[in-house]
Parts: sequence; structure tokens; C-alpha cells
Amino acid sequence: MEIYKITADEIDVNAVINSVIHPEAGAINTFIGTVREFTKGKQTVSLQYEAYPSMAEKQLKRIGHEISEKWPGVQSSIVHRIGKLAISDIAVVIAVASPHRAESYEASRYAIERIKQIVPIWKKEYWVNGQEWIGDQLEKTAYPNGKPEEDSK
Amino acid sequence: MEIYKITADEIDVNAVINSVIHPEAGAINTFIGTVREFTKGKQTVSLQYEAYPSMAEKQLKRIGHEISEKWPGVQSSIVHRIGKLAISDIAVVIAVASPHRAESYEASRYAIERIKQIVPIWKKEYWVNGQEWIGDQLEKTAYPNGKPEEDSK
Amino acid sequence: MITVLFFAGQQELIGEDKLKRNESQMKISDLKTKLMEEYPKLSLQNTMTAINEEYAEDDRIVEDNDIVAFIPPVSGG
Amino acid sequence: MITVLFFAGQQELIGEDKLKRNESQMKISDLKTKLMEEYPKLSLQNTMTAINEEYAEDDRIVEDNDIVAFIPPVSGG
Repeated sequence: MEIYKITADEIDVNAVINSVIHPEAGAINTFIGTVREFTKGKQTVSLQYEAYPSMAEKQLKRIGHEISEKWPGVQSSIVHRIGKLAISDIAVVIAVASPHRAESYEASRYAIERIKQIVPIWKKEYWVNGQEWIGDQLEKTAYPNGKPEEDSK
Repeated sequence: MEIYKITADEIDVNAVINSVIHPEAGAINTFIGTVREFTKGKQTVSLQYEAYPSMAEKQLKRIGHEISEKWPGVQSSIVHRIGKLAISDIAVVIAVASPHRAESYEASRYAIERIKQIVPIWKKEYWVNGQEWIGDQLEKTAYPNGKPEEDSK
Repeated sequence: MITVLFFAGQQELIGEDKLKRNESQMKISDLKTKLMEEYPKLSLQNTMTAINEEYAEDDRIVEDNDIVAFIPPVSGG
Repeated sequence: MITVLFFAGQQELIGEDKLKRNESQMKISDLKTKLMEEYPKLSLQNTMTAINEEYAEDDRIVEDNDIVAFIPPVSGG
């Protein structure tokens, strides 16, 4: 049973993986996004994720739908955590099961790229001496088309 | 601590994932190969994997070394199970951790392709009405160069 | 009556996560202009908008009871 | 004395996983020919060989105490 969820709790990686296992699947690709300590030499202390949860879950479901249209027979689950996270905490888990390995990699990669385009989740980074919402909140650059690109539908 | 192991026991996916997590990693890609029930309409009942364990572990380690040369800072672990497996059982787990997501996908994909080239592991498939060693054991086709291609070293 | 939602940096900037306004039959672009007059520090020019949890273009008309959410550039994953 | 290892289908074909032979200073290709004479059903023409757990070319000389493993096409993963 596929899962598309925003949660404030720790993500159970096994539960996400198990949700996509099925007898026709021979390959399961899992992507886990964790909080990285250093980005371009800058030290992160913690992160805070905020979402528009009801819409974010709809968008996650939509990504799952896009995947099953692009790669028939491929099952996916996506769980994204919100709230305050520490170094190495898991922020997002994507699991994709497919008959053959190529599609499991492609669909998983597609899912993470789409999350970064269309799912209303925001990350605030806390450093030793400051904090900032990531994602060009101050609009110094615009989306080229005024909104995220929406392929496939 | 990276793991490169052949085992007759069930693979603990979490242990493999945890072995690659480190503070500089922001992305962990995991590939899980499971026993698929149907391949081109043919129903598999079970699989048996056999290995040349000591050499296979050396080759897995070699793949890990190739990965860390191709993608500096990327950590990997690979565990392959041998013995008799049932439908949906896990045969192989690859975990790759990297600072950025692109390399985690690339290195994971590289690992599974290399396993299929250079690691002495063989799969015997059991169907309702027969069994066969997979991998062209009868040498109806040869490796183009008489041995698997060895890139990068 | 419409509900307007703000998130992340924009929410911190105006100090509110939600506004109620007696507006309807108004283009999103006009609603943006009105809110930017009310909160001079707020920039919505290139912010995406969702109406009732679906992305909507700037020329879309906001209807009574709509939930309008301003979606600054996302940074999940 | 050398040790020769067989795996998978080849192991089933000859009914042995291991042979001991009083050979050394012999090319792999010559060893293959000798074994194929001994086991007429066995084909090693295009089988890879590992000496002491490292892949080796067919013109490599087998030394005393070497472990020679014939590696039919692999199918792990």
C-alpha cells in the first residue's frame, strides 16, 4: 500500500520500504535525505522543515501518480518529515519498487527532483551564527516561468 | 564502517544503511534486489544463489574502492545473500552515502552493474516445472573479451 | 470571505500565518498588489499561489470561501 | 600440487566442487584443455579463470600451490 505522508515523527525507513514490496518487484530503490553537517564549508547546527501539509500530501500523491503513468507497474511511497531536525536525522524517504532495476533508479530520481519543484515544504537552516530560509525566499531570482515547471500533466 | 559481505543469513537493511551514514552525507541511496515472482510471464518458485565467497567479498570491496575513487567522499556498503530464497526475499542490498544526491544515485547504479559483471555469484532459478543456472552457464555466448570488462583499473 | 495563508519567510515577515479578508471575485494578481500595499516589506511578485491546495495562475479569479496560499520557492527534500 | 574449483552449472556437470592435480608451470589454457579432455561434457573455452581469487588471463602460468577457480558467467544481483 503506497504511502504519501508529511509527518512530525521520526520516519520508519523499513515501513516505507515494505509498503512498496510486491511479488512482481525485483528492484527497490530507496532514497534517504539526511541533514548534512557541512555545506560548502558552512557548518549546519540544525534544520527546521515547515510544510503546507494538506497540499504537500496531495502533491506527493501526484508525484506517485506521475511515476505510475511514466513507468507502469512501478510502485512508490514518499514520506517527508517536518519540524526541527539534527545532523544525520532523516528528512525524506522515497521508496520505489519495479520489476527491473533501471526504472527503480529513474523513478526514484524523478521523485526527489519533483519534490524539490512542486511540494510546498520549506527548510530553514540554523548555523552557529545565523539562520536562513532556503529556497530564495527573498525572491532575488524568480522561477523562470513564474511557477515550477510541471511536466507530464 | 563500510561492509562488503556474502552471507547465508537474512540481510538487515537498516544495518547496511546505518553503516554508510556520516555527518558529511546528505543523501543515501539504497538498492535492494528481491526475488521476483514473474519474469517474462514465467513463474519463479524460488531461487538459489551460490558464490565463491572469499573472492566475491574481495570483488565487492574492489567495487567499493572503485566508487570512492570515482566519487571522492562517497561511502558504500554491499551485502549479498546466498542460499535458497523465496519470492520477495532480499538477495542484495547496496547503500551509498554522499554529500549530494546525484552521486548517490550514480554510485549505487554503478555498484549493481559491477556486481553483475565481476562478482562470482550465480543464481539458479526454480520454476514449477524446471530449474536453470542463470548467466549463460552453457556458454552459448561468450564474454566479448573472454572476461568481464574492467573499467577504472 | 477568503482565507489567505503564508509560509516560511513570508510568514515571519508579516508575523501572521493566516489572514481573513472580505474579498472575492478578484484576480490573484490584484490580491497580491493589495497585500503588498498593506505589508510594504512583503514581495509576492514572483510567489506562486495555490487556491484550495492546487497551483493557480495569477489571472485566476478568487471566489468566496477560497483558501489562497502563497507558496514561496520550496526547499524540501 | 594445485587446487581447481568449480561452481554452479560446471560443478553440477562434473559432480565435483574441487579437484587436486599434480600440475604446475602450465598455462591456464593448457589446463583447460586437459580438463575438457577428462570431462568431455565440460566447456571451459570461454570461462573466466581466477588464480588465488584474482581474475587471470588464459596465458597466465599456474604455479605450485595455486588455487585455480573457473568462473562461469556470473548472475548475482
